[in-house]
Amino acid sequence: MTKYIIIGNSTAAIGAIEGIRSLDTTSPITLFSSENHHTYSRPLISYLLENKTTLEKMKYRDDNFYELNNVTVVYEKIVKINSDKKQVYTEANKEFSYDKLLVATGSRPFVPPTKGLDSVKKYFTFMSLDDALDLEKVANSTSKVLIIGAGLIGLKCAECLQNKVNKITVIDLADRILSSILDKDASEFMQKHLEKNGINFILSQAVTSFNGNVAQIGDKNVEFDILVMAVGVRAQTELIRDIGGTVNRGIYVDTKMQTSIADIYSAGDCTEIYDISCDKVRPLPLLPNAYIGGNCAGINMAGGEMVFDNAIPMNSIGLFGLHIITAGSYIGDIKEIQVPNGYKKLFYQDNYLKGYIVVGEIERAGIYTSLIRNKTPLDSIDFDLIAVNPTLIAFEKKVRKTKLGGKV
Amino acid sequence: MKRVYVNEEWCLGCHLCEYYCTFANSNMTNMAELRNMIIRPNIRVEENNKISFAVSCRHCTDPLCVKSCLTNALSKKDGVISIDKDKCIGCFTCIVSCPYGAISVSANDIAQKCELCTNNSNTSPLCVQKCPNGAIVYEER
Amino acid sequence: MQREGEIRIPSGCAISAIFSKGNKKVQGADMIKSIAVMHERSNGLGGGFAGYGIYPDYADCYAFHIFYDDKISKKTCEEFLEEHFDIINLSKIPTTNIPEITNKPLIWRYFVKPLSIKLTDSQLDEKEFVSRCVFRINTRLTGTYIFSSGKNMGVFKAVGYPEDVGRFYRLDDYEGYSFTAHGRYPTNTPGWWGGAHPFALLDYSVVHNGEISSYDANRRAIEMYGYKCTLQTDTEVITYIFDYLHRKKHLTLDEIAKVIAAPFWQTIEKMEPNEARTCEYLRNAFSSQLITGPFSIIVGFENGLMALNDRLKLRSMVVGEKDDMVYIASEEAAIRVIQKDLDKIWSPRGGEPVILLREDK
Amino acid sequence: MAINYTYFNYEIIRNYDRCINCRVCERQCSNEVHRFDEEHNIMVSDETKCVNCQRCVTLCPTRALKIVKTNNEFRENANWSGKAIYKIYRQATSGGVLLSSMGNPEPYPIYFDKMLLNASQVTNPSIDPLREPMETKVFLGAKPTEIKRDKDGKLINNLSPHLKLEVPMMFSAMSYGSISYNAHKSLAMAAKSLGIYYNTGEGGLHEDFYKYGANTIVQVASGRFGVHKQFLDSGAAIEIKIGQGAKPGIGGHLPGTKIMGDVSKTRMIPEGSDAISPAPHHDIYSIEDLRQLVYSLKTATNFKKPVIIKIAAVHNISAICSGIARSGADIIAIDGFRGGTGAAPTRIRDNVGIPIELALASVDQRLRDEGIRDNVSLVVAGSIRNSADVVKAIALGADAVYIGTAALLALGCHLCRDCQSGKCNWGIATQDPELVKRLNPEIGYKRLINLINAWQHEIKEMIGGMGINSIESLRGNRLMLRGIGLTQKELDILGIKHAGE
Repeated sequence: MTKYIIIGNSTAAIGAIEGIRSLDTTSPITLFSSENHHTYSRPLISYLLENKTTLEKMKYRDDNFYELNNVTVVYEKIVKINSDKKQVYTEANKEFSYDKLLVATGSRPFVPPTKGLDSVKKYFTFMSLDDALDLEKVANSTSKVLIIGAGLIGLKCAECLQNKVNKITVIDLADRILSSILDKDASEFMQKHLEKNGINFILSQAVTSFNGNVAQIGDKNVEFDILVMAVGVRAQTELIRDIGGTVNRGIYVDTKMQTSIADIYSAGDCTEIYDISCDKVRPLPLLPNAYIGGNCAGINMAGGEMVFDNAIPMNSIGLFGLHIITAGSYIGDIKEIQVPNGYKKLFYQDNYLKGYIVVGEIERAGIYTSLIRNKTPLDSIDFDLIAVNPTLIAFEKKVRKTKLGGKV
Repeated sequence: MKRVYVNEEWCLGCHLCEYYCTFANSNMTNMAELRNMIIRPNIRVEENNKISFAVSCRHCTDPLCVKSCLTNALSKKDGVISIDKDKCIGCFTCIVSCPYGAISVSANDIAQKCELCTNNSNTSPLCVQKCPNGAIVYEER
Repeated sequence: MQREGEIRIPSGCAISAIFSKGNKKVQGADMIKSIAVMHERSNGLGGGFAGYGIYPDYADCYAFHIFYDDKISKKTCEEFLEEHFDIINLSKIPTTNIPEITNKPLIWRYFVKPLSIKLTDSQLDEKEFVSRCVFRINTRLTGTYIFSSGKNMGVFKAVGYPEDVGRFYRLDDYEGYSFTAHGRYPTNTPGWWGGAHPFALLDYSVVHNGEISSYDANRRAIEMYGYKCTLQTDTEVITYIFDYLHRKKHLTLDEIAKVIAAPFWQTIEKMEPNEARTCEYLRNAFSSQLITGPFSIIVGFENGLMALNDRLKLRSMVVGEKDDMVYIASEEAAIRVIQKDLDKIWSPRGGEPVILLREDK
Repeated sequence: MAINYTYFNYEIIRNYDRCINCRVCERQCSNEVHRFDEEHNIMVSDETKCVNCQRCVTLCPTRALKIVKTNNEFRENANWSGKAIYKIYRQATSGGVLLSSMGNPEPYPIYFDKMLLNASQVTNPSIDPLREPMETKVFLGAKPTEIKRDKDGKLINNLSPHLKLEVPMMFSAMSYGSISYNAHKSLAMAAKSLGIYYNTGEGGLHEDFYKYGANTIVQVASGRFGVHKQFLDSGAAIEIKIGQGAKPGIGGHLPGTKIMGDVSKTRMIPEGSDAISPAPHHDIYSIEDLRQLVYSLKTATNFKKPVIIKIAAVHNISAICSGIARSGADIIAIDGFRGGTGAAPTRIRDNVGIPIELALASVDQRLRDEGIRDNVSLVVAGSIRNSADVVKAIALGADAVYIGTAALLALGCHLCRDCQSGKCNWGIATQDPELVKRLNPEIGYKRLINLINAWQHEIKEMIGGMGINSIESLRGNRLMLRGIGLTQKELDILGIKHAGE
């Protein structure tokens, strides 16, 4: 009998529960959620505003999930851990003890300190369900929206507000949109597409100051009714940092998702993790990694043997009907493929595929992902063929045989 | 568990599997209704200088697509990975993660994949039943 | 209507036999009594008997029983016999005229020995010489038919019910170590004396009940070995097969059973290897002598008797024993009527031969 | 040539209400009959190339296709049929010998269809194969002339080498080269699991198939292709092919285009060179020469293997067979004039030889008359089309039959009779790897097994009905046959009575 405590109620937490229950079906699991919602899928908040989904469908697991998995949910925030006593404490200073603990606190929006920000009546972030619901309340056909940050969050936000509001302007310090996942050409391609759909961009600039509902950007002023801060996110690492656990840009974890402190595991956006595509340790705040990491942590917490050692960045994002798929890192040599009303670039270095960007024709792109993830030597496949068109024929006969004739 | 396996040695590249798959997953009563239709099968034939074989979902033991699914639309029950069309919002994270390229975009812009004909009126995968040369089989391995 | 021999005549029947392993004598009268019980199994179109050990005084002569249509036939035949044989004795076969037996031919009996010059000229063994002469006569000389040609044995047959035939031939006057009897039920025939059973060649005589499906396969095979199936009856072909396997190929009686009523392959597979090899050999080497279809036969020969059913036992046949006497018949009643208390009575399985030999021999 | 006299036989009817442009017809037609017209987005066809192999019809998922005989006609002429005229045009254009394949298709009498079988009623019982054992095992080979016993009287096995068949059917000679690797493999696998034999034909034996040797008859023909010690030793029996029913009196010709890779290796001739088997064996100009070859082959294999002589049914067949039966051969295989082939001059295929039924009847009787029927077993071939043909052949006197065309049909052949083109769409009579792969032996051999099993069931039913429970009691049992609509002469030759007699 092991007492499990999980701090957090999102993807990594669910992954952990399913991991634990795959080995230990009886021991009690207590889960702490700072948000007062059944577990839901964060990336869906923009779809919610577009009415492409509903609160019901947004649920990341069915209503009876906790019950089925015998999980006690406590809708309270954990503020402190005592790793010697093996206890955690709520704001109300209630104590709960654990044998194995998972910290899956995720990340929070980063709001850069800007002059006069306090003069803005209300600004929004776009991370949580509550954020989205608040935003929905105020947005109307006359609203002028200013979004700070042309990253995934900012643009998804822009997309979902587009039909609801009067005007949307997105500003970013970088010289291009989606700078974290696209290279220059790709972002230009994408920018054109977004502009066609009525999004305005101000790039290579920042808000120098706010004055009420006016933002000063360089020498001109931009009025707005709604301000959305989508500059980026920061891992929530305090709980571990406070008790002296190793923390950099995120909580440090080994390949078993264990922190530097005994019996404490961590997974999801709050961690940093080894990215094999560029062999650097860095936060990879992406849902698939959160689940896989959480699941791996759960299995190890329950005494199983599991490692998560092939994490890479993976993104699939659709904006105004145009799909982008990217994975890995954009380093090494480039192979660019011309595709009709789309875009494709492969990045490879010393015989391995490192990353790729595909815009438009996204089908079967996962085959590229697997090349990166499995570190497939490019000279073992027909790279020219696969570059043009992701296909299994590019692999050697014997590999094909196991892929298609073997149990996988 | 029984899975669909293909043997390129016997694949004739006739593409019949694609048409039968489309038919199986349509609600047509007569295959001729495929006339003048762009088909979107869950099994696709790959061809390159005289090599050909069909590819469909391998129903992996450790399915990345299910783990990556944003909405829990993809799930695995008794070894069969199925998709809840109602939940899928077409983010296509599954497409990024599937190493076989076995998940594709449906007519209404969400993900679609082979469910071994458990989701239609056929008793076993129609592509297997109709393969003229036993290149596609449905068996335990 | 075609005469027997010009057309194949299938027929059902009744058969019966009495055999003495020891020195006890078997009476012709008993044989009649037994076959008479099975009256219903015949239809009056043929009956007959074979008796063994009935001519002790002429034991070393071939006893030819011959039907003649007329005097001319008799004359020609006797000329032939004179040429090839030394005729020790000749006489009419004694008969009693009775209303039940009509239009009888001339019935003569000759006790003969092959002329040694002729025999040496022919470069054949004695029996082969005799059998060839018999075939010559039966096939070449019209109006003449040798229906019995063995040593110290004789066949008595006619158109009629067997019991009447017995009376007609005064069978009560004969005694020997073995008798067989036959009542015939041909499905279509004008009925001809020669066509009645037993059918005999040399000392082999066969009574048979059944209709064999392998007939033409057997016939065409046996005719290749110099036999002529002039009557086209099962009994005839069975007799020749028996003669071929026993006299010419020297197979043991047991081996003969394994040929004509061969064990099924599924049975052979279960046998111990040596026996299985023998059976496979016999089935391979003599595949054309396999007899299929229903039959129960009793084959008489010098000092012995063999009864056999087809391998599916599609015809009835029971065997009873009392001391050193053995009784065989289509129906048990036919045995009980002449021997009330039996030591033992049983029904042989299909293909399982009953082989009887005289002890002192 | 100014005028194209091409006169095509077929019309392809495509039901456009059903055609879904899946293009399977196009992809599967090696004759390039079908084509997708991008511009108008429809399938079109060029009928002149169609050989009516039915591949497209069979695979069309919506049954949108059918192939019909064209009703385009020359002016009516009872003497000069359209076919006759067309052939003239062809030869006037090509100057060549007309070639065709498979068996004689002309409307000569089929005697099997003029014979009826017997069944038991009342006087003896028919036997139910579902309840009683019903035996179909046969041995092929000479029967011993005398019985030998050891000192303690036990029988000595003095049987000459023989073949043991679980059913009286074998797959007749079809060479690797004339048919594909996969076709050969299917036959080999089927023969093995059925406990019967298949025949290499004159093409040697592919190294992969030596493992089926126990069920293989290796053939030695006039070209001696692929013949060597190991080849002879590998088989269960050796067949000397003198002639074949489809082309009696002439040799074989496998075009160089089919002599590629393994085929050339197996035949032991250079790639691309035509494989031409001479008309006669040039070491057999008379019966005594045959005897020599029989004994050289027997010596070469230590008298361990039965030798089969295969000949075409020709006019004086029974005299020839009586000679062969005295030549030391163990089995005679007679191939009737309907026998198939991979390629034969049309005029020869359609005009030379005699029907197998008559040949068999007279040979069997002749050998019996001469008392030498036991010297040999008789195997007959040349269009055994169903189990009833098998029963009739055995009742006439055959020990077993060879089936060729029927086996190919089981493998998918549709008798388009265009084998000589090498473009067989069914992967049978071709060496093109793309076409060969269309025949998956795993499927093919099961279909062959099904066919033989089905025939075996039917044979059991038929002989059971006759009251026979072992096939050897049927052999030569001509009373089980009656003729229908035959002349007295035909009846005499067949040695059977007319129905009603």
